[in-house]
Amino acid sequence: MDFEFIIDNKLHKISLEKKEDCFVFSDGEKTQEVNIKFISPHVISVLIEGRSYQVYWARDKEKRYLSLEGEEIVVQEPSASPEGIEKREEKSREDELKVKAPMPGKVIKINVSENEKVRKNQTLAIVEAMKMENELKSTIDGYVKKIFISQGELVDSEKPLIELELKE
Amino acid sequence: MDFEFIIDNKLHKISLEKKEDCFVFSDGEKTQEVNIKFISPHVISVLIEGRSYQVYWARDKEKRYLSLEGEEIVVQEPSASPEGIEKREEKSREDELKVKAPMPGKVIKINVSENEKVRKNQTLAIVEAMKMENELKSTIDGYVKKIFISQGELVDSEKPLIELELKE
Amino acid sequence: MFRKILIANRGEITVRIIKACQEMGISTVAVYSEADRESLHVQMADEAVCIGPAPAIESYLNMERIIQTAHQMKAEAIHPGYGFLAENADFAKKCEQENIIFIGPNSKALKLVGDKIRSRQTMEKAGIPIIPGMKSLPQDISEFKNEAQRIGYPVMIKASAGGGGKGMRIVHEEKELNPSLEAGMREAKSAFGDESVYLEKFLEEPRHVEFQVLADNHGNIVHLFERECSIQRRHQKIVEETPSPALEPALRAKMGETAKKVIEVSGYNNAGTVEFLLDKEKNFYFLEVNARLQVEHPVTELTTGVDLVHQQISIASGEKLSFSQEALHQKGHSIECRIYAEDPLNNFLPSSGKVLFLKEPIGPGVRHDGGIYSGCEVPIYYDPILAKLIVWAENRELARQRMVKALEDYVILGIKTTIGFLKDLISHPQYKAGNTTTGFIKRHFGQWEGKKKTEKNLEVALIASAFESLNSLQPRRGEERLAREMFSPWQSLGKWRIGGK
Amino acid sequence: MFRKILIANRGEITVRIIKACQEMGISTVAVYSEADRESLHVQMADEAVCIGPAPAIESYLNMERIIQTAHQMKAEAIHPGYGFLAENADFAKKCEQENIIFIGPNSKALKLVGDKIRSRQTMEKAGIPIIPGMKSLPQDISEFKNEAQRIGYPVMIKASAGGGGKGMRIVHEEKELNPSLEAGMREAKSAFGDESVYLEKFLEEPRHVEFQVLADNHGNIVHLFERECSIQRRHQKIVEETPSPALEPALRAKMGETAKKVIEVSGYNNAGTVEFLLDKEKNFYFLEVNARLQVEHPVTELTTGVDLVHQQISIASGEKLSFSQEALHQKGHSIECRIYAEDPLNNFLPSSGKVLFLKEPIGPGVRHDGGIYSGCEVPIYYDPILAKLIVWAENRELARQRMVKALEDYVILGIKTTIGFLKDLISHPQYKAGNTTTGFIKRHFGQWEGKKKTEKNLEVALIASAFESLNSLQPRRGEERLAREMFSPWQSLGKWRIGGK
Repeated sequence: MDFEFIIDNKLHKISLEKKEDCFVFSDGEKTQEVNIKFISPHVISVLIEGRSYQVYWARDKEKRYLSLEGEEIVVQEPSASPEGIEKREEKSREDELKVKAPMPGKVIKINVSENEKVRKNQTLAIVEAMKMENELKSTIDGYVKKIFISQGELVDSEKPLIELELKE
Repeated sequence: MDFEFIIDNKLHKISLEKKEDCFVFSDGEKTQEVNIKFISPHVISVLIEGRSYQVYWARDKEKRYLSLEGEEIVVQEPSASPEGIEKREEKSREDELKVKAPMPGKVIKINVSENEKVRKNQTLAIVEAMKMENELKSTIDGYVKKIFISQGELVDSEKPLIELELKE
Repeated sequence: MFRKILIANRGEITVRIIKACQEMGISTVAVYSEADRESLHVQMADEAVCIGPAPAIESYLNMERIIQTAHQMKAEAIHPGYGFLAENADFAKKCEQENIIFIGPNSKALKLVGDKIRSRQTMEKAGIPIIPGMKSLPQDISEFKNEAQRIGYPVMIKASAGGGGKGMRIVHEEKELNPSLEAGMREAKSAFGDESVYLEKFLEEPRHVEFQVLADNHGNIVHLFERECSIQRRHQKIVEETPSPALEPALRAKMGETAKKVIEVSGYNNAGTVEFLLDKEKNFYFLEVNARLQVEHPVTELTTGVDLVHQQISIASGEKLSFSQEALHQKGHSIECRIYAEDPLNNFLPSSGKVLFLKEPIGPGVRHDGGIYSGCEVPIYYDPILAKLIVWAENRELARQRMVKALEDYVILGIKTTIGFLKDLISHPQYKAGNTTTGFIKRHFGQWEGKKKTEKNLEVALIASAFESLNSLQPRRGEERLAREMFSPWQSLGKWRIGGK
Repeated sequence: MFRKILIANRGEITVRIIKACQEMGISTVAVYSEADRESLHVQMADEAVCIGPAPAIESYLNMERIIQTAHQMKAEAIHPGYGFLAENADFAKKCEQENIIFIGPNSKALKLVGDKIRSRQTMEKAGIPIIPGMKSLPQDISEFKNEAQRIGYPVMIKASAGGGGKGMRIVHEEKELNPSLEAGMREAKSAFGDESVYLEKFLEEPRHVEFQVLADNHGNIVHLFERECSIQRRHQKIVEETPSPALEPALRAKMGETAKKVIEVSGYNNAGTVEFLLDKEKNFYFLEVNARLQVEHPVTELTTGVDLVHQQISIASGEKLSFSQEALHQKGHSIECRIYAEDPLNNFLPSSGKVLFLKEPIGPGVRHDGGIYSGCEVPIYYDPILAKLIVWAENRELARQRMVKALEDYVILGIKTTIGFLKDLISHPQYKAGNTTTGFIKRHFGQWEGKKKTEKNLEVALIASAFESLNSLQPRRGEERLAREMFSPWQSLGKWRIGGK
């Protein structure tokens, strides 16, 4: 069966087929036999040419978190994200103008007001989480278009808190 | 909801009902509120009158294995065993005449033959598992009625290996 | 000895204290906020009482409620852990008034050492070397400006009431002074409920060397040698070790005696830590007393064989120290790494959420003091420390290698942690060489971008993902049964075959 | 130093050795039988090769196959662990011939100490005290009868080729002699591939005290003090500790020197253990040399700070011992409990099957050397040891309390284990008092029936079962979705509400 996975924004196309007691893996260039077992719900054991890999994995929504040999690898499926990778990149340029909280927390200070002129790296607001203050900084030279939050509000990391506008 | 459980061959009838944020437990004599949470698939946290219990549990067929405060408790449901408790006790007297392997293993020696007279505690056969020899001993003074096994055979712990007969 | 102790804290330190109590045959009462019903400390304690909503100020910092709970549960003593109320002299005093034993120093000593300004005055008077800086708490914001000019930039803003890097700011030039003061005061207020800050001369790249001290209620004081805690980020220690690569026996003895003098002068009892800065010329300056059990206490335990929590409890119950200074020796080497829920690739932003899977490293010479489990939620409300990984080995290099391996064996999936960063740090040639100063992170890890993934690991990740997809695709044609079986612990997952075989 | 080592074993000891290799930067090759594809050692090693079917004789005892695998994988050395080929002089010799380093003694010394009869002769000649008994291997079954009469009943039948209680039988009167010989020989054959047995005088209730020794390839020999292993069942050690409550410094020194002499006389190198019996009058008798890493080696590691597996590997690679006898000291106290898959309530019958859930105890001073995980299968083919729980504390009583607590924290569900039995044993007043002899179990635990369950725990078990039933009943009306969610790690199980809320 063919699979597509995204790791670090790079698309990988591979295939894995069952063959008797083992599996056959191909990445388009080379093909090899691998021995794979579910060891327990969060552990997969992979043997390739005698090499033994213990893969820990867990899933959160569309993301697979894997850990092997002390290295963490996040694997996503292209179908899981509504847009393709290219589209997402376009979108991220748009997103740049929307300032989001880096993590869920509490807004403890808003340093700007709507329509105010801002410089790149200027502090727009301060969000506190886990007792650490984190400054939200402007990504551009421009203007504050809209402020969606108020001081003391608990915010998530998904929604934009402040929207910016490029200087014309 | 009412429940029946068997622990150490004793039947317990209890009820547990959801009530707002907690549960109400009754064993027929007393009734009390308890706070219960699934902490992870194998851990249940129980708070009763401020006392905190961390209950580890797992299931194997009809048996629930629980561990709390370092004590292991096996809980069964009456419906899970085809006969009631009393019937099972009757049956166990019958079972006494059927000699079973105490654990899965390999028959390495059979010391008796069919129709042979045996004394209580006489060694009937030897089964090896995990490098330990275990002697199967006669539970009665009587005769060997039937031998179901042969030397070298791998045996399970469920089926009778030798059947005995009481001396008349 | 006590029959029952309430622990006014959460997380790994509460778990650590509960274990010590269990070994000593003492019952434990956990308190928890509404966000912590499912926390490990609640499950492990003998009794557990909810003391309020998630924000610490309404729960773990709620003195009245905690004292009332201690009375209600008939706890004879309160162990405050670290952070929260641990260095709050008012709380210690309230306990004394309410006839509850506070497992820590007496409130008078706590008040003295907790007031960084007053303690600096006291120490200077006693002939203990201190860093140039403010000797009284400023009345006016302009005093900061004058003092900074007097001692010269860079200067350090520090919270008078606390430690742990909270409220600290380095100021390199005058125009940074006001915003840094504001932020420092806000943080201090939020962390300790007291916004007082003061200024000190900022020493360039010193080592941070502290001495663990135990003082019983009968005037006996011993030190348990040093811990070097120079590896810091945002003035927060992240790696600690003992012995310090920088100390020779003579200097160690001298600093140890100075630490004992600090404790004596302060009228301090129970466990405490005397912090020093050590400059390049090996001059040392008294910094402050940390009047609590330290996060990094395990490295001292592993090298001296003394259980500091047992000692804290014994001392609080009135027992005399059972050993003298001469009986104490350092053996081998110990290193601790603090595991934080932070994203090292994104400016160390805190990372809350669900720990989807945890595998704690275990093995000879490896200790893991943790407050988490597979499936737990890491709330946004509290300090992002998840656990501490501590190793011991015969010498520093063996301990270092063991730590590298233990970090590699450590799996936390679902939230960002500092594990990968720490592995690189411990593997760094300058760490290996023992060249550790407070500037270490900035100098060597200012631009850390993580390791490039190896090709082979990428390939195995793809294979495992495809394998797992094959299995999760199966359910689309028989989904319910298979999903149920996968969950069912009584299914032999290991023997589970793919492809309908 | 080696680049790559093959470990010819399975279970906890293989995991232990892999960890040591990883710390030392050495690659590891695991070998496994068809029953062990999913075993922990296969997952942890860098490379893993299947060497045959489940029965040990066709896999873990298959010398040719193992040596061939070492060549194929380019391993320079083989670590045999304990059991299997660890004390097989033929195997050691084959390794020598094949230019593979056997991590253990040279084959000549191994042959000598492995032959219990010849080593008794050698030791007697060298003036080492030995127990009365056979000095040559009997040619005829009647010799056993004569020898038993000469030294007087009770006598002990012992396997010439092995240790670990396998093949051992105590014979109290003549009519028991023949059946016991038969059983002993069968067990010896099955365990070591050699049915030779011999007789020794059986001492009543002695203590079993052994000394750990290290000898490099350059003639340097040190001992690392004693381990007391008196608590035995079926001649199998189950609890070990150090220091022994029975030794005074002078006796310890004398026995230690004797142990070194045994090693010297045998021309022995690498790690070994010299076993003694100590009678009530504190006379000691040489018993045998265990020519391998012992199951109980961790208690020595925790009290001396020396990593014995590291030492084994260093010595095998030709390095000199880096410390002298004078540099070695015992610190604190350590106890080990062996965790077996056996049912203490049913005559300690082995219990194979699936470990449905495992929670390893962790905490300060607690070490767990295990070969199992949640979900693993315990096969019927091999020794029933699952893991070892080891604690260290400042003194014996603190270590004992820590062990009791660690055993309480230890959860293995699904198969029978000795955990509950061990907890009662460690809690016994006579164990607390240090009155440990080889008759301890028979005397105090002959009729062990387990503890009566406390009423409260029964009640909580019922509540938890009912709660779990409520949850598993839910699926009857929506079974698939819920079962799937329960398995799904990304579902917030913690926040999961009951009753459709």
